[in-house]
Order: sequence, then structure tokens, then C-alpha cells
Amino acid sequence: MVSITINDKPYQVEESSTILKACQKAGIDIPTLCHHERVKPTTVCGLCIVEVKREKEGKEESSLATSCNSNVKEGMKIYTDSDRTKERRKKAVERLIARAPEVPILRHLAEEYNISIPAEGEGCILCGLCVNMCEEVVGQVVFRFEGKGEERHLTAESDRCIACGACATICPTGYIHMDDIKERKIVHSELLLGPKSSIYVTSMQAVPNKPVINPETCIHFRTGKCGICSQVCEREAIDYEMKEEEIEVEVGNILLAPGFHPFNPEAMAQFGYGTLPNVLTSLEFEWLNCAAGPTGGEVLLENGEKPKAVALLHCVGSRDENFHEYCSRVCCMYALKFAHLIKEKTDAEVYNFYIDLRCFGKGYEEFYKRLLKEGVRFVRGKTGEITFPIYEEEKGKLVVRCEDTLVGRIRRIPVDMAVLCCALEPPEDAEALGRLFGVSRSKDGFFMERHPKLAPVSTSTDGVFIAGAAQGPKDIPDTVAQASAAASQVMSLIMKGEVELDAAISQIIPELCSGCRICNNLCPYTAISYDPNEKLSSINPVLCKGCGTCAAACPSEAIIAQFFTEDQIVSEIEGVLI
Amino acid sequence: MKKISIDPITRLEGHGKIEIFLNDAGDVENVYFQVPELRGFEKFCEGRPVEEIPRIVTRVCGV
Amino acid sequence: MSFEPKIVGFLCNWCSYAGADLAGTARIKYLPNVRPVRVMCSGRVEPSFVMKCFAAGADGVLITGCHPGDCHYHEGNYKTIRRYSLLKRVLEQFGVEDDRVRLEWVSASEGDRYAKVVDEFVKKVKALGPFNGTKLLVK
Amino acid sequence: MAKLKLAIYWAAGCGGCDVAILDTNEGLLKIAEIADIVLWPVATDHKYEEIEKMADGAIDICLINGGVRNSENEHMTKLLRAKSKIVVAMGACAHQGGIPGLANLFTKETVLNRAYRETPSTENPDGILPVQRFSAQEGELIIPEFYNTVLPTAAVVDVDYFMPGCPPAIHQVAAVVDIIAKGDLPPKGAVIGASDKTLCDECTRPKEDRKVKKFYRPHEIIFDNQKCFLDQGIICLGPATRGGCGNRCTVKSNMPCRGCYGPAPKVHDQGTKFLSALASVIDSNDPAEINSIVSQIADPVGTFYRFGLAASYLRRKRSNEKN
Amino acid sequence: MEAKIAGKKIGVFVCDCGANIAGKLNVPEVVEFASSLPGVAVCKEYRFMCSDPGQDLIKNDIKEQGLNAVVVAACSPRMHENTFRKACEAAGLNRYLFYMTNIREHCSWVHEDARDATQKAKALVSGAVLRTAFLAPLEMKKVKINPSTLIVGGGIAGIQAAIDLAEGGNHVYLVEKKPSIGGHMSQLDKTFPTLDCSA
Repeated sequence: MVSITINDKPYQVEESSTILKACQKAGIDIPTLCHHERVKPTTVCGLCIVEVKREKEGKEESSLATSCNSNVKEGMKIYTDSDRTKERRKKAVERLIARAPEVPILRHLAEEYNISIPAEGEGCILCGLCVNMCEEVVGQVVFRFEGKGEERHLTAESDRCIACGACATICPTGYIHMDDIKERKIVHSELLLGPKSSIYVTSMQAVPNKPVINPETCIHFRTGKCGICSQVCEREAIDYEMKEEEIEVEVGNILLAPGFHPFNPEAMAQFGYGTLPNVLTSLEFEWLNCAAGPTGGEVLLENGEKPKAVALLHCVGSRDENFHEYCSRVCCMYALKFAHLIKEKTDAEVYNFYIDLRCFGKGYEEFYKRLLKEGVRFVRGKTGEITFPIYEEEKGKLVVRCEDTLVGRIRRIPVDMAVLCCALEPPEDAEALGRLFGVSRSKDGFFMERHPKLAPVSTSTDGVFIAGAAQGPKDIPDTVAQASAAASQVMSLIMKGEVELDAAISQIIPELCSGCRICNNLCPYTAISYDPNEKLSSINPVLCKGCGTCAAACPSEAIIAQFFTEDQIVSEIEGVLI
Repeated sequence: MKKISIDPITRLEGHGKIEIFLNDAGDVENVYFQVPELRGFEKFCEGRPVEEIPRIVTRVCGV
Repeated sequence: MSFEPKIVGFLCNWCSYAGADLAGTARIKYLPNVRPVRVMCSGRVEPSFVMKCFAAGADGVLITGCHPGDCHYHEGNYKTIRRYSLLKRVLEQFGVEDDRVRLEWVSASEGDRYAKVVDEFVKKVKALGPFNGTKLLVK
Repeated sequence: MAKLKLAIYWAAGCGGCDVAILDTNEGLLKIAEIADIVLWPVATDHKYEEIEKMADGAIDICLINGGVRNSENEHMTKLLRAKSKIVVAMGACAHQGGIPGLANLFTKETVLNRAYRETPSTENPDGILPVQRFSAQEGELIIPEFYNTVLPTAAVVDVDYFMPGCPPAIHQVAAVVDIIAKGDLPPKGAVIGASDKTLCDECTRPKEDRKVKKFYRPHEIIFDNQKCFLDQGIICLGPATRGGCGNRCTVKSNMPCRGCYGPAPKVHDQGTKFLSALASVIDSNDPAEINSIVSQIADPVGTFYRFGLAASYLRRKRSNEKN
Repeated sequence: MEAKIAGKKIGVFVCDCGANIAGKLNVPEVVEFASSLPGVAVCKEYRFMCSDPGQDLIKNDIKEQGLNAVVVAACSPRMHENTFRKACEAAGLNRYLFYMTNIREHCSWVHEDARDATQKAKALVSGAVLRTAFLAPLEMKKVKINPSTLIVGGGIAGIQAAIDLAEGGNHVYLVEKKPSIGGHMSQLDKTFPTLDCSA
């Protein structure tokens, strides 16, 4: 440890520490602009200037040093606010503010040292943080300085850029910023629905409540560099080498509950999702409402203000010939919930655009009556489109055009925000799951139950069950009911302890089998094996599912597909041809 | 007109019948030798792969 | 009265038979000429069944099964495609018109498709007239 | 015990089966020892009339080789059935139509036309075709009627035993003669002189990977003499043909089997059964690729139904078209 | 074929299914036709074969008439094959000596002309009867069930089922694609109609 004084107060500091760090540790604030602890100091801005006095050959010398890159020494006396320091700092602010008038810290210092702030400036203060960040941390070396003296400027090879956003976050003046591909304002950019960094905890109630790394956006996985998160984690819990491992489990029953996939409303251009501001999907609106969300539960527009009128559009993608004919069953009710929440949190006018209000469940109709009392407006008519304002009173708003079938007129209703109640689609990997577990799918793509009335949670494959939205759109009470139903069916099988195998399986007759092995590769369940010394093939009765494909191929009729034998089918053919 | 028929002719390959017609004097008026056998090899070899023909036409006569 | 073809239809239990059931529950009307024979998988249908149908007096044979990839036994219908392809070549050499034997994929949810397949196939076989191959036999 | 009365007749065959009997060499002595031959056109001078004069069932055993191609074959087959206690359908032709059965791919007219008119070496300016009745001055001449379709013996008369093979292997003929001599014939309708398992059982060629990506005709490939033909994409009917022939083609002569020993015991239609087996081992699931693989087979019916066309379910090509 | 059928004593039961079948098909005509088929010992029509009295009809005939095969012409086997198999088993007949043919979804419900439908029904019954000639008794095998369960999907449905099963003392593997379970429900703040939390 080293003993020094800061503003004439004594401190003990580690040797390797810089003056800046020592002062910060001591709670003394030193303004910095081009400093970032993850990057080599570039000492360009000069704001972190301090006066340093030291004994040298019995004389006290005073000098000015950039605290960000000078190390502390024994007996050093540091003055952060001496006249000399302030005078040098003032010059630095004048130079910097000329180039970047918007930077908050510079405006603050300019007031302190009453320097005039120019209207606009170049923006880049040539601090080089972006260059070092991109080189040391990201490893892509996109930025370089070119030119000398006055001509010195920043150049970038954009094709090397991996759009990780590190330079934008570190740029002190905001000169480097990220644009959306479609050059449109990201919905709620300040609110940034979704994770900010590549390592994040999915939500407050996440189980397990651990952060995860998104390999697509994490710089380390993309360029092998960075690794800041592992450096800051004291428990050293981050291991980039962790790979997925395949675990094999033996189970008796399988329950498929992969849920649903929300319909992407971009396919319905007329609603302007992704192009018009303040047009959200229902899940985005849920996240807006969530206390743990970006706005702490407040219903806010993009610009942060409270909406005065909100439109809730039912049946987006549902009950629609071009997209999904089926009704997604849950949207009406959660739209009513949204209406209530909006009324509760803002004094906005709420419009529900519906075809039929399907409040079928217990306490649902009463909930709807309650909303009528709360003054929610219900417009009977599917929305035609959300469009730009034309008339004076629509200025700055979204205009919802729809045919109000009860009034019999086309109406134009200006609103500040529109929430699209999107359809529930089958999960994206439904086809793969279906193939893997032998579950067929009905025409609308959801999993097909064995029988719509008599067996809603079991499938045509014994031991494989389905529950929840994957079997068809349904709300939480129905989902929970189905989940428990499926669990009970599984439990009854487990309690029975054994299951009777259908005896309609295939069998090889040794006396007729010549060991020609034609059948060996035909069985998807590898139930057929060949014994080289006996020169016979045989079928494992437990594995055989009785499809009969091998029996159809056996050239010597040595394989009997029981209950579907050659004689039985041939005689049935003769029978049906009377 | 008297007729003697030798049916079948034997100790040779294939079927055959000889019909001898005698006149009143008992001398041979006319003789007909009938060979009724036809299999159709000339037709059904059409369309068969050339390399299989030796294994087909050997069955024209096995003697 | 006009010629009414007799057609044997092989229906796989999991898909086309269920599709036919669905056509029933939906009361979709279609021609009665196809007589269904239930098999567990289209892979169980042997070419000799098709030959037997014609020998026993059928005028057409319809084989149906799950769409490739959807087979309840994962690969059964692939074998059906293989056998059907070779059978078609042999039937052609036997002088059996191409339209008399058909392979169609009908899933458990395609009741309307099953009805359409049956109607189309019956019309085609009717246009071809009776099979009676066995009658022009000896003499 | 009294000597058996034995009749050996050839219908629509080639006489190869009769030669097979002769080839048993000492076997002939055994036959002579246990039986008196009452009819054997290729070797003895018995006439049809003698058979017609016999009482029904007078003949103890009758070996008929050759199917029914014309009216004489039919007449003699039915006559011998009436006159014999036991009728054995000997050889592929009697058992399942044999090579002559391939004529079922054509109609009677096209066969006659080809044979008597179109063949280059035939001079028949007037295009005369054989007629069943011809009245010469001396009297009327009748020759057997040429049928449109060949039938195996069992399709015309009730056959007691079948002895497959084209020709039946010599050791099998000898074995049958022994069985007859001892009189311990199996139950009626059995196939004698052959194994109940198909050729692969006795074939010495190891069978590994039943996955065929391409079919080859024998001249399109230098095949491995030790490995199984089918594994190498060469069509061999071994899996669908009864064993017992001693693998004289597949092992002794390095040639793929063509199915002359007929179908396995429980199979009705050998050609179609083999078709199913062969198609099942095509190693592709894509219809287009499957079609291209299948098109590599030169002559499916001519190969799968080489000996069994007449006994197959359809028996013949539908003859209402011109072919 | 005749030898096979000769030893058979087949019971054929044609169901009216209320009006679902009898409304279109001439059931008595089908019954009369069926009784003429070889090997058929008993041939009856009944209003609801799947009902208890219907099943008793089968059980009694098996016992009294000594039937060694049963054919039921009614609805889809995917619905009631098991029901009738159990009925046969209860009467001592092996469940695989029973065959069912569908004259409802495949006949009465889908054909306009009653005569055509009846003719097709006869064909199906004749096919079934001839098929029973070759039916052979088979024994079911019993196989132990592995008590652990795999649940694919960690949404509310998967979690609920997992809890139910786990509390029942069974081992559960819950597999979830995303880093956290909760699915869509965890993204909801309040849920209707009670507007309580979704935790």
C-alpha cells in the first residue's frame, strides 16, 4: 500500500492504482469523458487533470497530470480542485464543447466555468474509445484514425462491423449510434422491450433465476474476444466452454405441452405493425404493463407521455380466411383485461374493435358488464386499417378505420396507441415434434387428439399425451384443466404398472425363414435382428408395433402379420368384391 | 378310303401324328405328317433383355 | 344399367381410415364404389393384394396412407412408394391401364380430400370400363 | 408287391424333364425295378389309344411335365388324370407354366402371325395360318387348337404332387423316385423334390446390406463372385424361389437365380411377391429417385415372372388390346 | 377356403345405431344377406350394439350358440373395437376372434342412394365374415411401465402436469427450450377474470 494525500487528506492506496481510481475510491469526483475501465486510456479529453505535488531533492515540485493514466506514488499530494487544475480543465472544456455541444457533462462543466455553448458541433472528439473498444474488446478493428493535425478524423470499415453496438454504448458524445434496418424508430427505444445486453436474466420471476448468454449477440461467441462478464463476476461462475450435453432418459409416458406461437402481425400490413409508431402486439403491451418491465407498469407512448385514446383490435389473424379460420378463444377476454388496466392507469378513451365478444367462461360475462360500467367503448366491426391522419383533429395520432356494423357506417377513430390481439398459432416446431413422437396434426396445425369428445388429451399413440394450447387455442383455466387431466391419465397408467401390448404384431416362422435378410432394414423400431449362425431373422415382440411392412416384403411369406395375415386380407378382398 | 393314324409318333422330341390314307386296293394313297407344336418363342422373346435370351431359348428343346 | 366399377380401397388405420371416418362424421357425400379394407399401415399393402383384387374381379384398386413423414410408424409409407413405383411398371406390362391403380395420401383431418379422391378415382375407373381381364383367358 | 404302372407324359414342355429322368442313370434301373412304364412318348412307343382303353385309376403314378397350351395338351392331361391314381406335375411348366407361359404376354393371333408370317426365314407368300380342321380329298384332318393362354397343369386338373424345377435337379428326381418306391408320399398337394425354404438358405454368398441404390444388368458391372448378387444391385430371384436345386445357378454357375423352382410354400404369386421384396430394399424415399432406380430394371415381368407368369394372379396380359 | 370356413360358427351383429345406420341402410336386408354367408351361425340386428344390452346379446350368443368368431357391423372400430373385444373376452372368446366393419361413417352417412349404401354394407359384411374365417386367437403380452414421465414444454400446462405427477410420487423430466420455464404465462402481469397475479 502507498500513503498519499488528496486535497490535503491522507489516504492509503494500492500501489498499482491510478490517481483517478484512488480519488474515486476516496469518494472524490473527477470528471472524465474519454475514460472507460475496460479500455486502455487514450488521455485525449483532458477533463481528468489534477495537480500533483511531490518532494524531490528537498524541493516541492508541482505538475499537472491526467489522473486516468498516471499511477500513485509514495508521498504524492493530489489536488483535484486547485486553481491550476481548474484553469487547465476549463481550456479542455472549451476545446471539447466546440466539437460536441450536446454532451451533458460538458454542458454541465461549461456552466460551471461559464463557457458559451455553441449551437452545434462535429460530434466526434477523436477520443479513440471506439477504436480501442472495437480492437481490444470486440476484436473486429472497424475504426481507424486517418490524417494528421487538423485533418485527423475517424474512418470505419463497415463490412467488418458485427453490429454488436459496443462502440455506440461507449461513445461519450453519441456521435456513433445504432439504426434499425428499416431506418424507423424502434418502438419504445427508450423503453427497449427486450433484453439490453447479451447476458441477461429472462424476467424477474425466471426459474431458474440465473442470467443466460445469448450466443447470437454475445461478442465473445462471435469474435472470441471481450469476456468482460467473466472478468467482473466474482464467483467466476461464467464458463464459455459449456456445451449442450445430450442426456438419455428412459420414460414410460410422454406429455407434449409446447404451447402456442403468437401470430406475427407484420403479415397484415394494413395494421402498420413495425412501420407506424405505438402499434404493439398484445404480448408487448403485457410487458409494458408489467411492473418489472421497462416502464415499471406504466402505460406510456413512445415519447413517454400517457395515451389519451387506445384502440384494442380483436381477431388479428384469427377468424380470417387469409390467415387462420379458427377463433383463438382467449383474445376477447384479455382485450377486456387490457381495457380495464388502461382505464385504471390512465384516463384514456378505450375502444374495443370486435366481431363477437366471446366471454364464455365462469365470471367472464360479469367482467364484461363491469367494463361497460367503466365506460369502455365497444365498436362492433373488425378494423379495416390503421392509417395516417388527414383531418385537423387527427393530427399526430393513429387513425383506426373500421365499419361499425351496428351503426352501419365507416368510422375513422383517432387514437394514440393500438394493441393488436394476435392469433395463437401452433408452436413453430410442431411438425418436428409431431414426427418425433408420432402425433398427427389436425388441419389447423395443432396436435390431433385421439377423440375430440372422448379422449381430448390422449393421442393415437399409446403413452403420448397432449395438453394446453398446442392441442388448440385455449385460456389458462382450460389449459390447467387439460394439464391435470393428462397428468391423471399418466398417473393411472403408472399405477396400473403394466400395459397390455396389442397382440396384432408380426412374427417370423423359423421353418420358412431362409435368412435372406430382406426384412432386416425395413423396421423403423429395429425390432428385426439376424442371427448369423442360425441363419435366421427374428422379431422382438416387445419392439414390434405391428405395422406389417416387413410381412409385406418377406418373399417367402415367413413373416405373419397377426390379425392382418395374407389369408385374412385376401379373403376379405374376395368378400368385399361380391 | 381307309386311314391309319400313328398317334403319337414317339422316341423323338416333340409331338406329332402321321395319318396314312389307303385306297381301296390297300396301297398308300396319301400320307399326312402333322406337327402341331407351337410355343411362340419367336414372339415372346421380343422385349426380353438380350442377356437373358440364352436362358430362355434353351427351353425350346430339352432333349 | 350403366357399368358400376367395383373398387377395393386399402385404408391405413391411423390416417386415411380416420380421414374416411371424418368424412362420415362431416356427412360428406361421395360415390359408393370403393369398398374399404383396413390395414394398420399402407406399408402392409402388398402388390400381390392389388393383383389379387384384379383377379377377384375388382375394376380398380385405391391405396391410401399417411402423407410421407406423417406415418404413424415413421417410414411405412416410404416402402409403399417404392413398391407402388415398381408395381406400376409391372402392371403396365400386364396391360392394366395406369388409371386403374392409384396411391393417394390422406391425413386424418382430410375428410373432404378423401371424398374427393374417391369420387375422382371412381369416375376415372368408370371411364375405363370393366377390367374382366380373366374372361379373355383360354379360348 | 406288384409293379407300379407308371406313365410319363409331356404336354406343353420341352422334354427337358424327360431327359432329367434319363439323367438319373442308375435311377432308371430303380424305376424299371419298381414300375412298368405304360406311356413315355420320348422313350417308348405306347399310343394314346392304349391309355384310352384303360380303366380309370389303372395307372398308379403319372408324371406330367409341361402345361396346357393346346387342345391336345388339355385332352391328354385330363385323360391321364382320369386314368391315374396319382398325378405329379413335374417341372416348372406343369408346376407354374414355365418359359412357354411367357407367351401369355401376347395374344394367339400375334404369336401365329409372328411365327408363320413375319419371321424373316419364313416363306409364306399367301400368309397361310394353321387351321384346326382341313378337309383334304382323302378326308378330314384335325390338329390340336392353339389356345390363347397357357395354363399350368393344376389349373386344368386336380394335381396330387408338384415337382418344381426347370429341369428338376437330378438328385431331386432320384429322391422322388425313392419316395415313390418306398410309398411314403407326403399329404396330397405337397411340393416334393424341393426344400421348404428359399434359395438363400443354401446359398453360400453372404448377405450383408440389403440396400440397393442402383440396379445393374450382368454386363454392366464386374460383380464380386463371393458376395450376394442382390447386395450388388443384380436382380436375383433367390429370396423368392424354393431351394433344393443345389444352387446350380447362384453358386455353381455364378449366375443370378431366375426363379425356376417356383414360389415358397405359402406364396401364391411368385413374381408379385418378389416385386414387393425387391422394391422394399430400394434405398430411397424420394418418389422421383425411386422411379429412376426402378426404371433401371430392364424387363420386370420378363424377369420376375420368367417361369411363373401362367400361375400368377393375372396369368396373362389383358388381351383386349392389340399386342 | 371352404375347409377353413366349415369349422367356423360366426355370429354377425348388425347395428342400427338408432337412425344413424338404420335411417339410410335397409338393415334387415343386410342381416338376411349375412345369414346366407358360409359359416354364419347367428345373425341379428339390434338398435344400439354398443349399449349394455347390445353387448349382452353378443355374450349370450357366444355362450349359448358356441360361437367361435364374432363380426359386428356398426360404427368405426376406432371408436368401439375395444368395447366389443372386451365383451367377447368376458364371454370367453379370444378378443382377436372378433372383427368390426364400419357401415356408419363409411356407408350410411356418406352415400346418397339407400340402395347403393345397403349394397356396399353387404359387401363390407361379406368381407368381414370371410376374413373371420382366418382369424386366430392371440395372447396379449404384458409389459412393465416405466414410472418416470417426460414432459416437453415448460409452460403453464407442463408445469401444472409436472407438479401433479411429482406430488403423486412420480419422477418427471421437464424439458424446456427457453432459458427459463413459465412460457407465455410468465410474460403476463395480470390474468382475467380475477386480475390476480400470474406468478
